[in-house]
Amino acid sequence: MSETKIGAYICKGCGLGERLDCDQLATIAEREGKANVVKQHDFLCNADGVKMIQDDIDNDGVNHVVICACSRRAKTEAFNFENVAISRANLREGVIWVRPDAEDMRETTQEMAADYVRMGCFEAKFMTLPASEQEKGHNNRLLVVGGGDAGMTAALEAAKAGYPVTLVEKTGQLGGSLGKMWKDVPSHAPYADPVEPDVKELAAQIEAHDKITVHLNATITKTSGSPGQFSADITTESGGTTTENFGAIVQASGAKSYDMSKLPELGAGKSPDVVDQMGLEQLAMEANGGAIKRPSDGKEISNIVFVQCAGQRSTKEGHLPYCSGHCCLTSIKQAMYFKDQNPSIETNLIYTDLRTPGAGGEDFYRSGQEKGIIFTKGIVSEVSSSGGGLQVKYKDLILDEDVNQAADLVVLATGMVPNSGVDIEAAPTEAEGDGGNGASQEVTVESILNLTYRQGKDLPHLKYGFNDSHFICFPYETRRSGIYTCGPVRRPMDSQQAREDATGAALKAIQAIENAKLGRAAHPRSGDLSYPSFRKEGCTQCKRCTVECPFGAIDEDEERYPVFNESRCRRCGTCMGACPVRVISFENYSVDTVGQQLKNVDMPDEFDEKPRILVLACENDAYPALDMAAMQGNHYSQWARVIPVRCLGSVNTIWVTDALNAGYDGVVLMGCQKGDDYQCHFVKGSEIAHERMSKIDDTLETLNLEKERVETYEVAITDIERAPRLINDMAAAIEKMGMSPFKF
Amino acid sequence: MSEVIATNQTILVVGGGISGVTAALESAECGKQVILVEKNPSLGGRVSQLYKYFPKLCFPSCGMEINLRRIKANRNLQVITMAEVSGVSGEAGNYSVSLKKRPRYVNDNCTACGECGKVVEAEFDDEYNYGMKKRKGAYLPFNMSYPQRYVLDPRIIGTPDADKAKEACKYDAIDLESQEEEIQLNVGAIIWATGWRPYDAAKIQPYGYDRMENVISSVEFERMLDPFGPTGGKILRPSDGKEAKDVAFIQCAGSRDRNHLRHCSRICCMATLKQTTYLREQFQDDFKASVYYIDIRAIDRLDDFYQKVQEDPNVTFVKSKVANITEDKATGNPVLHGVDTEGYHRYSNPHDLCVLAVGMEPSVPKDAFPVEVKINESGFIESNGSGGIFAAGCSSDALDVNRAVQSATASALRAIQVVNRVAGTEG
Amino acid sequence: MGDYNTEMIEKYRGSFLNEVQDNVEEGEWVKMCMQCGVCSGSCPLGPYWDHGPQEIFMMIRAGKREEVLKSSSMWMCTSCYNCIARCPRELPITHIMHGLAHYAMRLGLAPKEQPTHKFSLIFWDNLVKKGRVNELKLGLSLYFMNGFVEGIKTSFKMQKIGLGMLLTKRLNPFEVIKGHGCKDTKGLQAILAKAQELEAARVGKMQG
Amino acid sequence: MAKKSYSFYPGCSSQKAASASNYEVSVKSMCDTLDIELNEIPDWNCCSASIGYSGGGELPRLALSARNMAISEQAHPGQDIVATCAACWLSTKEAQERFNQDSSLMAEANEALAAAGLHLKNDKKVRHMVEVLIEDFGYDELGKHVKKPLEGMKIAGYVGCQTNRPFGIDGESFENPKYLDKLVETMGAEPVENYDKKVSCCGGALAFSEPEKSQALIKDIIEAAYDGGAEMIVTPCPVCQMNVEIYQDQINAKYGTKFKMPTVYYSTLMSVAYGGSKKDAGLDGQIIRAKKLEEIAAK
Repeated sequence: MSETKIGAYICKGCGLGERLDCDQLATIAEREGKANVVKQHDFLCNADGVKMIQDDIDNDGVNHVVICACSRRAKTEAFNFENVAISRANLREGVIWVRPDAEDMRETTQEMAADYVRMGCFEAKFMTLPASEQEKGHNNRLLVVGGGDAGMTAALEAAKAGYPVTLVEKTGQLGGSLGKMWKDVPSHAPYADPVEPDVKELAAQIEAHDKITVHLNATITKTSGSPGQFSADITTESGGTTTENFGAIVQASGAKSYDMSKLPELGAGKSPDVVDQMGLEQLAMEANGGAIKRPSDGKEISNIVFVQCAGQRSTKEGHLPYCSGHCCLTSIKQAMYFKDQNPSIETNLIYTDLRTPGAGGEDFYRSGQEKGIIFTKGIVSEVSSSGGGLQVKYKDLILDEDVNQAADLVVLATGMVPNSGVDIEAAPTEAEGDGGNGASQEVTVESILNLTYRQGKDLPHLKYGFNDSHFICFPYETRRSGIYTCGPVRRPMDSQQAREDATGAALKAIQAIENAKLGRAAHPRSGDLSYPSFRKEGCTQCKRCTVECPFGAIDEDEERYPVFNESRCRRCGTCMGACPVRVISFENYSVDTVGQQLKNVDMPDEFDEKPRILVLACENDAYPALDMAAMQGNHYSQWARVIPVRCLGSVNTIWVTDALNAGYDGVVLMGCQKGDDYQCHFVKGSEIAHERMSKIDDTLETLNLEKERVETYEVAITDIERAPRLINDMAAAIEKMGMSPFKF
Repeated sequence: MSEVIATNQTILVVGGGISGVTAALESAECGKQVILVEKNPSLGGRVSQLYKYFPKLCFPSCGMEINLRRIKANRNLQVITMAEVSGVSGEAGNYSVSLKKRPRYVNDNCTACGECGKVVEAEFDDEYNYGMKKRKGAYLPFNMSYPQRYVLDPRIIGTPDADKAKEACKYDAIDLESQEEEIQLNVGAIIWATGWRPYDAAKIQPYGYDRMENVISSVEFERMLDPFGPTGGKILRPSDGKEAKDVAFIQCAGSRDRNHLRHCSRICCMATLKQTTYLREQFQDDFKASVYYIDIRAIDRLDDFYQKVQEDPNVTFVKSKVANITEDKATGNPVLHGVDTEGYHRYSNPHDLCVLAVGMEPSVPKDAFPVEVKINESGFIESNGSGGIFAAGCSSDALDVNRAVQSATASALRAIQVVNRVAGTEG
Repeated sequence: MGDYNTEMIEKYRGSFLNEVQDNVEEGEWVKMCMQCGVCSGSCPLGPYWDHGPQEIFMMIRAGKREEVLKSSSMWMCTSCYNCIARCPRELPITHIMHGLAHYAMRLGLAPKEQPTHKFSLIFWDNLVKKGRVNELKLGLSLYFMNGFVEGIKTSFKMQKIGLGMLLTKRLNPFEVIKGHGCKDTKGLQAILAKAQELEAARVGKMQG
Repeated sequence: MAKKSYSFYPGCSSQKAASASNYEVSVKSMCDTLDIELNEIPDWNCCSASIGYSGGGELPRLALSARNMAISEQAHPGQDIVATCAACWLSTKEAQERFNQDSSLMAEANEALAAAGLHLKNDKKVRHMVEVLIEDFGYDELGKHVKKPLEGMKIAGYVGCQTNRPFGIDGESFENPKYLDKLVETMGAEPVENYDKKVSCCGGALAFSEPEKSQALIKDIIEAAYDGGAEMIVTPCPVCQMNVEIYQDQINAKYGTKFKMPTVYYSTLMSVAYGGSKKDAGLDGQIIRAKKLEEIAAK
């Protein structure tokens, strides 16, 4: 890019002209901000104003634009110039809307505006236009791991969109769990009877599809690379390994049935006539449409009890704390196997909450009732065999009495356990430790993907071993860019949901491929072309960046230097915040773009009694909250200087120490909620920042400053009244503590 | 919104709620041309009227901010607000669509400075607050409205208020002459994401929503928690503005009921469990919540949220469909009558406030759908994959936000399959 | 009647639900109940039922034959139709209750001393005889249905009302002798006889 | 308006010298004013109300209604069946519905009817008198005939059960039907707004067999009327009328109340408002005299 030419444009609209001395601001932009072109406009965002700027870009070589007008969140489309670095000095929401329009306030309000103009100019000066030059991955083949209902659907849907797919299935055939079922729950009206599972149909389509390659009896023994350029070793049972390249990966490794031998009280293992749902499917398969016979003696079955939530929704040791979602519908379906065969067979389904949601669910429930399935709200305490039959002991919650019912067969709805591979975040001790039923299977888990990533072999688990996203609004958020999970490995679900989920995951995989081609970041900074670069000379191989990256985007080379995988990077800047020697930066967001802003705030000397408060606010939550406070006319201290940051995780403690050294009287950091229900959209950023800041006290001590001068808060986007209050609290605290001695 | 560029490789998304916005963004971020049509003046839809999401108790506006940033940053995506689909013809890969666009009377010169709102006097029921509050005749629908542009209520057009607004605007952003527009589009695929509306609680006669002030709907309860909402964020009962600390929640209010909605609306149980946490948030230990239910449907991982609420000693669960509600004339308390079916115990319980967990009614024009699609008895579109029209979110089934977004993402791929076929980009 | 009962027990060994489906008016609806309890909660005499409709439905599924058929609950139905109006599953509950009462009566299990049971029988006989209800006879027989002494007491209690009705010509003492009625009582009785026969046959068919 | 003719099913209680004979008297005078011709179904029989179920099974009970409908079809072709008694209307309308739903039931009914040489086509509308007034005339038309507006009277419209559930009148809500209030208003009186026992049950036939339980219900109904400031209750149903009117002394004795609430039929009000005499309106049939109405009638 040619030499930097800064154009600063000052808007006089929305009352800026009346409230501020714009000529003075122009002078500041020119003299202090070193802007090469400075212009004022009555109404900068209208066609004429925008044209004025575009002309300077086209004819005058302006390549760094400073918009001194409203918040970066407003009029974004109007000020969206291509191929130039843009910074926004927020004079409206950041200054005149948060300050009273009073004569005696004019001076401080003007100072605020002046500082933002300076800050804007220096931010722009130290920005370079992101030109994603890293060598991009162009591979557009999908790897789908798992050949069950979800995996097959993902493969087919992607192929239908024109993308080649390699499908890897561990067993000898496609179909997964659903393939082992006699019938499926209907996914379209009428929701009345069990239907043929679609797996055979899907398998046939897959075999017929020229874009899909299938590897049976195969697993993934090594995965490396990044979106657009993954490389995976596919190893077959026989031991042969082929290495293939992929653009993106969909993990549909499914779930297994809960180990019912943990439920002896419910007769599991004690009698062959106590089966789990998959066990019943097997009996149905064997009966092949004929009467289902009793395992123990092949006798006709005339009386079946279905026990819902067996070992589920329970905090008991070794039980599943969650609900597996599909079991109610599945048991109804299975009871229908019998009722459709012979209506006189008694089927009693014992439940605590019958969970058949949606349009289809409730219809299917009604259909079950029409077929004569008996539904009993109750809790089963014991299943025992007695004289050739079974005895089910349960409490009928409606009739409020204990019941002993004889049964030929008992079906336990035991739920599912995800095949999510190694829990890379579990403390290794835990894995073996607590010698418990729960952990026992974790000891022997094999990895699904065998990632070569610095942070571990598999995708991080969210909860209960499921690979789900933590975000309500973004169910496909992944902490391993380009790798998406779907189906029961993600969350307990039935086949209909799994197919829908798989289709979504395929879309995200395709999107990752398209993004990689252009070097674009994925959500939440969609389209961001910048990427982190680092000065190897300065690096001390401290590994903080590789450890802290919430997305495991950074590996290490032989010499322990970080290796950035750009297309895995989500541009949150946590690495930048982590780096003690400040060698990591982005073109348009760096230690300097922020550092220079806070350095170039005009710092009055101690006796002016004009403190300065540096506010570093998360651009997605705290900053909008302050904007909306401004829209609502909530005022805050004229001493505040607010700088939006990509994520609090990107805040390098050097900024705080620099600020304090430069004479700021207080620093307020605003990030998102951390902890289990974290709201940080870069997952760990806020948490890491809080961690770092907890250590800042030492720094303050060495400077011997009160530690109240630095505060770190969790601020939500809805804290429209609270966010300004936090700033004012700091102003008040400073008033008590007095000015910082570090002013020159 | 003068010229709209669209080809038979364009994807049209109908509905600007979280499902529509997601479908539009996911397609656009795959490099597709997308047009997003919303009938209201702002994107955001139903979720923008919620206080928190279950089970994380995080704020919908947080996700909306991210999505708005994605929209602003994406050049493949055009947003058209205040417009509705009036006709569709053609087939997959080649639909011609006509839109009716209502006048906003405010052009994109608007800087949202708010001067017009200050001078206009006329006030109307605020749709965003389900009419629990008034708003000006010139208004920004809500804090995070996108586009961030004011709207003039058509009812002030031709009144002095309209002229006042026009005078107040320094940027001549107000155009009182603007008329309804007809927009013709050619698109390849259509994603239908028109979402849902809360079931009309007044139709559930035994609960007297239309006769008793202190019987409200669950969506109205959500609005109470908004600091800028009708009660300034306080849980107050309508009759006397007194704090409602003893609140009854009635599940399946209109759902799972052949007299109303035959389907289970899925979200209501979790929504109620979530709302009990609002009470604890506001009154700490000084509250009582009673949940009257048939089955608590806290599906899959969400069940642990149910378990957490069950541990709250101030929340009780009664397995009972409330028979009817009467009003205690003296106190204004709604009195719930029914039978706790677990052991058959009859009750007549007075509460400060009763919240009806109203069901989800799909906003799908069942009998007037512009083109042939399969709609099931409950009014949801059963997108069978054929053709070029795909339902997303709550047009396809009663879904929570998370599932609606999954469904929207899936629908994006289905639409892309169609336009890719058109583009012949296979292979 | 008693033997009919044992016959039924034989036929439906184990499944009271099936027995109800086959033999009770609208009985096939019982299995559709989802135990929400809105019926029990809506019943004006609810507090006097040993078991509300929803509970009765669960008892039927649980095979509590005696308890259900011998209970006085169904006889508490005032036919107000609240339950039908509110049932989310559209069960014709009022009719099922009448049906159960009738079936209990046929099996000889209905509580002998249950006043509504008696009144209902008297009412039916009363109308079958003449095709129309003769209120005075109905009233008198009603007062005496609990035996003579009780009857005297009741009629004394009701005397004032009776008198009022008399004075306002809403009760005619001569009815005891003359009274209302259809002309074609023969025809009517023939119709009812045939209907009874057909119903019995239908029930038989279902069992066979 | 031209004369309107209907096939009329009076029902047992409306017979001469029966409990609701005064109802039929007032209906007659109301119909004269409105030029309604009521042709009584020849030799009609009892509907078994909702109480015959112990002795009579489903089919026999349906057969009773079938006979009435069949005779009506013969005698009054093309005329809707109109009942003034709620129970009669309900039983007949329900029978009609069951026959429509279940053709085998219909066949059986006809087999039974055949025993008396009758046959049912089931092609008639079965209506309550109130439906006729509202649907075939409408409140405005009904208002036109008012000669003596019932000014200054406040009346509680007690709808009760069987004209309301399960079918309802004029598509109104089960919980808060307004048609009686509208009729009251049309006749120039003031209805009691939100009369909260409007659709509560009076015990129906159980007033005989379970007097204490029923009277407890009746007490609430009357009390609520007083609370609403009513000086009179109006109803569309003979059983309601009787139960609410005749037990007031016993209730007073038991609960120490001082009830003396006249309870009349909508037709009583209309007959008086239309200028009918005390006798025309069947007011002499009131056990608790409706003095205010008598005064107006005497004017």
